[in-house]
Amino acid sequence: MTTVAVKPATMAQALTRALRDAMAADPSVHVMGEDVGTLGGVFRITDGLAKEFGEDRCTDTPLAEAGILGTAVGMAMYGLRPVVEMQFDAFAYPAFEQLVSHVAKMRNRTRGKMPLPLTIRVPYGGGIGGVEHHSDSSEAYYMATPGLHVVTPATVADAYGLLRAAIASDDPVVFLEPKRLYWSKDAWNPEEPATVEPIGRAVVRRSGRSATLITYGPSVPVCMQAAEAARAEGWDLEVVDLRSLVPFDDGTVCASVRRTGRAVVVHESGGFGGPGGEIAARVTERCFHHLEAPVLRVAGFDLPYPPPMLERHHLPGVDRILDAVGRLQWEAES
Amino acid sequence: MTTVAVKPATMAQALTRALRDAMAADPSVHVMGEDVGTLGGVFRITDGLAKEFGEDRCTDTPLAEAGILGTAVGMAMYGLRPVVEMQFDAFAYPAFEQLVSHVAKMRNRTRGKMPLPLTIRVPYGGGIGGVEHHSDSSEAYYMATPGLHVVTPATVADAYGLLRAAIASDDPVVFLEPKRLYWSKDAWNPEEPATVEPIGRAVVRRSGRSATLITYGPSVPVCMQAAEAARAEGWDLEVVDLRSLVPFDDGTVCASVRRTGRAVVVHESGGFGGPGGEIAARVTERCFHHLEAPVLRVAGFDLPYPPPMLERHHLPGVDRILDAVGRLQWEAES
Amino acid sequence: MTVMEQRGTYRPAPPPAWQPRTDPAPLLPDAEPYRVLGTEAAAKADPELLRRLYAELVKGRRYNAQATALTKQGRLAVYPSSTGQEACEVAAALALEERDWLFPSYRDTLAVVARGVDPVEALTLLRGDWHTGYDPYEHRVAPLSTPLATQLPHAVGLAHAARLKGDDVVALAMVGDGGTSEGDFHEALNFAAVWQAPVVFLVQNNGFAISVPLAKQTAAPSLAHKAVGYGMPGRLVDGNDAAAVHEVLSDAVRHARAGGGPTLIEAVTYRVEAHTNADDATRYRGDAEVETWKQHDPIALLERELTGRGLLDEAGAETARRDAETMAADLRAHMNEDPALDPMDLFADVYAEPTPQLLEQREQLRAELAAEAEQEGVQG
Amino acid sequence: MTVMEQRGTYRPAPPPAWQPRTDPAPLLPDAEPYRVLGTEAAAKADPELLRRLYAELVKGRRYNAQATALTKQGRLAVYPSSTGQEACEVAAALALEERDWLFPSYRDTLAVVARGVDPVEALTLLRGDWHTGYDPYEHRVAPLSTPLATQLPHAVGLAHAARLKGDDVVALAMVGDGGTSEGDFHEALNFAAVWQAPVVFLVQNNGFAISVPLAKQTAAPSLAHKAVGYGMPGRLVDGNDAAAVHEVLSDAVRHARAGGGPTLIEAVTYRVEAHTNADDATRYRGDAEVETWKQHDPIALLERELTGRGLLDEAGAETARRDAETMAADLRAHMNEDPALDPMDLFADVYAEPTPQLLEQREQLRAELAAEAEQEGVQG
Ligand SMILES: Cc1ncc(C[n+]2csc(CCOP(=O)(O)OP(=O)(O)O)c2C)c(N)n1
Ligand SMILES: Cc1ncc(C[n+]2csc(CCOP(=O)(O)OP(=O)(O)O)c2C)c(N)n1
Ligand SMILES: [Mg+2]
Ligand SMILES: [Mg+2]
Repeated sequence: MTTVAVKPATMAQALTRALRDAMAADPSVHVMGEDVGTLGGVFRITDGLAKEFGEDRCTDTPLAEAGILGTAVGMAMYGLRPVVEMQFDAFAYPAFEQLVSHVAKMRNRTRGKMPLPLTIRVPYGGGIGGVEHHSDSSEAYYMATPGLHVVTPATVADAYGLLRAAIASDDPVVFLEPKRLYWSKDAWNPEEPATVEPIGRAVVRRSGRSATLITYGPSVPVCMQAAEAARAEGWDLEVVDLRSLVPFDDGTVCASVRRTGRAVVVHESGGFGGPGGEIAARVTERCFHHLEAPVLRVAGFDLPYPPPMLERHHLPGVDRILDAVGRLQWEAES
Repeated sequence: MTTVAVKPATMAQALTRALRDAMAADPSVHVMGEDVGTLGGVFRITDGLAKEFGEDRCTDTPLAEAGILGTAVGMAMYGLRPVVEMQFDAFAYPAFEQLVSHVAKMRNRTRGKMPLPLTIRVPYGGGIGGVEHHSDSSEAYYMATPGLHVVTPATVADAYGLLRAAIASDDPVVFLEPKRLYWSKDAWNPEEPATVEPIGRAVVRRSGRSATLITYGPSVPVCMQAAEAARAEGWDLEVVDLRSLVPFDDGTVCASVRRTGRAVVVHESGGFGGPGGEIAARVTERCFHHLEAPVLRVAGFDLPYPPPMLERHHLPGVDRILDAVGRLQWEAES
Repeated sequence: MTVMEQRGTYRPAPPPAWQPRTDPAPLLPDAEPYRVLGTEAAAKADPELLRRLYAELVKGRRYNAQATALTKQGRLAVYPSSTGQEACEVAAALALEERDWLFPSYRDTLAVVARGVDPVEALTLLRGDWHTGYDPYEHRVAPLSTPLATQLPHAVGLAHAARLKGDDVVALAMVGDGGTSEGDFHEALNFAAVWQAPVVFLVQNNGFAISVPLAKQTAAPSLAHKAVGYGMPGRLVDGNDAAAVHEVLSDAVRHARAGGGPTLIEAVTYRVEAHTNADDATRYRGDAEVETWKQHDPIALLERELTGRGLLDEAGAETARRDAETMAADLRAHMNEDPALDPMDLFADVYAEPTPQLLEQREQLRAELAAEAEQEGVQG
Repeated sequence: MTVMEQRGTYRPAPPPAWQPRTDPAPLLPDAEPYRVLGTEAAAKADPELLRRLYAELVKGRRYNAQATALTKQGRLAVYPSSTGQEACEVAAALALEERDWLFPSYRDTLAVVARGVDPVEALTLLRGDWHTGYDPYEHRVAPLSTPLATQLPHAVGLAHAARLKGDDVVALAMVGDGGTSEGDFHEALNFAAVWQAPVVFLVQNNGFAISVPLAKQTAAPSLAHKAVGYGMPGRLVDGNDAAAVHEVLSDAVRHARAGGGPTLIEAVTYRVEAHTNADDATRYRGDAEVETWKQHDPIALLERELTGRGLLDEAGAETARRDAETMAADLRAHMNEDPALDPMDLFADVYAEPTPQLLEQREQLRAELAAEAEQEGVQG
């Protein structure tokens, strides 16, 4: 990978660029959703696309999520590659039947005759001071729906690479965008967007020997901070960014846990029935005899997402993560 | 508990009786859904209720699940206790937004001022030779939604007791009825329906010392069969019927696993992101040092529910369960 | 400007943005369902078309009877018969050009077959060996849709996509009276009208959604009256009058093809049989109603027209019946063969490439099947 | 009977089940939005009502301005202003009796306050200390609804339940033009009509759903034309004419109360401000359009009527303004106080009884907060 001089870009910019490059590269890519055209989306991710590619390629739809996803299914049936924007996570729920009963199943129903190359972009998670229904984390629903890929970037470069990969995929991809990282910046060269990440590979964001933090999306930066803070406690934490929840990269995750012998899964989605259960269970199945302690989970509480003034108590932060690390039965060591 | 002479009854009959008794006991209980009135429901669970209580108490609604659940919310707001029937599991998806954004949240949104005493009956699971969209298991979606209770009976007596408890609950309950057990029979005295089970308690259906099968709903009888068959292999299996997925009875489950030291979670819902992950993870968190082997999971495959002629390959059966039991690292014993 | 200064400057005007953008009058349906057979309009109908419709109706009814019989014999998991509704089924298929698309619901096997799909493949779903038995692209027929009304937005999206690509394609989407209550019906019609997509929506109002009669489904003057609320024309047609349904559908298809946008058509018909073989219709309706409708049978209606005009004699009717019998015998023969099943197919098309997790599960099943086979070998 | 024997017996008849059950004509809206101010109808309007409306409009506008200012000061998380739409907001509240229910959307804080809810509690959601700040049962006002159109079926269910219980209660549900595209709108209206529930649906067509203009939302002649498709009357009203909105709403409420069933009302109005403080309206609309609408301002319209008829003088207007200022000062004062927050409340009302799991989590948070406090104590 040859990288030239890079400058800081936001995740939002990288996503916009990914859409633009995908549309330029392939005339069958169509962007659609509420306010994605003239306005450029409420988060401005589709900014400029309607102007550059015309309203037929970047379309303001009527306000109806089942209709958006349902018509996108029809468009995909006819060979287009729709990229649908759901305005907020909770506003994707009206489209749930289309998603589960058609999007996820169509390839299988038709013995592969009718694949649906569809990308569903969903801004998810909290931490932006949103009022109710604006901060849900719904990845558990998508993970439990076979037939979908579920992908989520945590870095500016991945936002670009994974979104390109999602659009290029011949299968439906739920592309979860961590709202509160939209404005996160990173050194990234938008003029040379470099690699398109393959879907399904986790990455070790930070190497360490004491324990592994397994995480994704909005919780990746928090885990990185926790790993920094943990040094003071004498822990050298490894951080694995899953990037793809489906398919799940057992290889990378288990290699790390086998090395460290301890793991904490971190996400802001509710704990009970959340992604962490699956992750902890499968890591334990595969690495049982390498584990010095049970795989612990740090997650949002099991309650409706709190109002803005209380959300900081809900979101897993550095202290809560370190607290869990502290409960990894270090006594056994000594 | 004084029980008189009992005769066999089906789970369907017990459910009907529970609805009837609840309606007779409390005039605020209203049954509503597609075909629940004149027809008595496609599974005949509401048979006779419209005749006995009138169409205002047992109402054939227009064909629109979000409308059914949404109007039920309004009725509950006004002090009624609606009992909604979703015709099949997959046909509850159109109501997903109402369920997640309102039903599950209303009490919390209003600081307890506006509770929603709502029961949502959902026939779930496969094994009945249903064509596509008629055999989904969607409990993972409901488990991941804080604010809902999720309950599922496996016996005739529990069908009665838990449904009465669900209707009596001041919180919304998703009441999952295992379709293929509708016609299962059991000695039960419909004239003295006896105990209303409290929600949230698991029960040990069969005691054993070798390992624990943790299961619920349609998989309970399969696990009982597996436990019988296991005797030939020298295993004495304990079977725990969860009955309530939310709240989760950690006490009963963990007491069993601590006793046996080994556990397999069994359900027919897809494995990945399914209930088993949560269950395995929380058991492991709580019983790590009692475990001789990782908690294993036997579940449906991670694919859209198969067509009738292939479903038997998908559903966890006795062999697949015993196979998992066999992988519980018995070598360590010897 | 103070309140006082404003005095006298007051010139009322309507709210500035208000102009009705569409004249509602032409969008409203006629008060009576449109009919051709037995009216003067019948004289203008193409005899060839009428004969073709007749042959297809007879075949369709026979197909329904055969499929129902196969259900009783355990050869099909379930069959929702369209007996009594054959005029809608057949006209829907015949009103389309080959390049057009059909979006059927679970009751529309006849339309699927009339469109050219292999009669056995059309039954795969209901037999239960797979979900969709035919290649949707071969005859441009979407999978039979079970979740009600969900196929309607698909039709809109496909029609819209074709138009964007400059292709001359119309999509015809079928739905029942019950299905019109679903949100997806509403959203699909609205998208279609806003996009002026070349779609035709055909509602078969057969009086019932399983046990629920129309009166509990809607309070509207007619289902066709829903059209004006989307800004598209609504048409009401006698759904048992094959010539009328064909004409109204063809007009709507032409209209859509010419860039005129979508149309909503309500065909008034009746489900003569139970909802499916699993249903007991006596629980919710009397024989008298069914009998009344049998007097208005689509085949009889067309037969009378044809015979009255000397377009069909006993020999012609006999030929139609014989062709139908041949089809039925063929269907029976094929359906009595056990379908070839490979459990490994379960894993084949979940994704373009199976995930590592699915590969593991496939191996697990393979091992189980091998063990099973071995077991049987030992026992056998 | 063979084909031949049937000859001559053919007497065409319409399909037996067909009778239009409702006459569509009275359900259709007039071609022009109904208006009172500046027309002859104004003479019949109750002067007291007009003065009351005026005072409320002035207060409402001031409330919007104050809330918007509080947003800029960081005292509110977000505020969707209804400036320009005050006539709809106020009339909706005043058309109801105390025993009736209001189902507002997120933009309808003014209606909520006009109904009697404490102005500070009405802002709890938008301030961000809790989701719903008021007790819905105190003034019979449902929580402000964010997921679009989802409140409509609630209104139907509540009205239906009240009717079943024999209570004289009407529910008024508010929704935007964009919200009419959602499936829940369709399902709610259909249920209401089938059940003849005492509900009034008020659509504030303010021209936009965030950036999306009405023309991309619907192709209908008007949103009120959707009513006929459900078998309920549709009414079109000038949404900036407070007297007209009040009259049309009151008629519909009376109609519902009398057992006449639901009504759909489209009030044509305009969102003068951006969607919320977070929105930049210049990205999708020009000043000219906004200016045109400002010429049709609801307060100015009513003011002209009142002054023209000598019902309002400068002193009266001044009083209204002063009352509004008092309210605003009061609101400002209260909103500048930090709300009392207890993180433990997070766990209080998830269920009637917290689950064992939630109790564990509550203890975890309690310990964290204690540790935090200790930490601060050490540092402080
Ligand atoms: C979303 C959804 N809800 C419920 C069902 C169950 N169901 C199957 S057919 C049917 C009645 C459909 O009636 P209608 O639309 O009039 O079609 P018809 O059966 O009369 O052809 C129902 C309720 C379903 N298939 N999909
Ligand atoms: C189900 C759902 N989808 C999307 C949104 C995001 N959203 C909030 S307001 C809005 C526009 C609503 O427009 P309209 O109904 O006309 O009401 P207005 O804002 O004009 O009052 C959108 C898309 C939402 N709140 N709910
Ligand atoms: Mg029907
Ligand atoms: Mg609007």
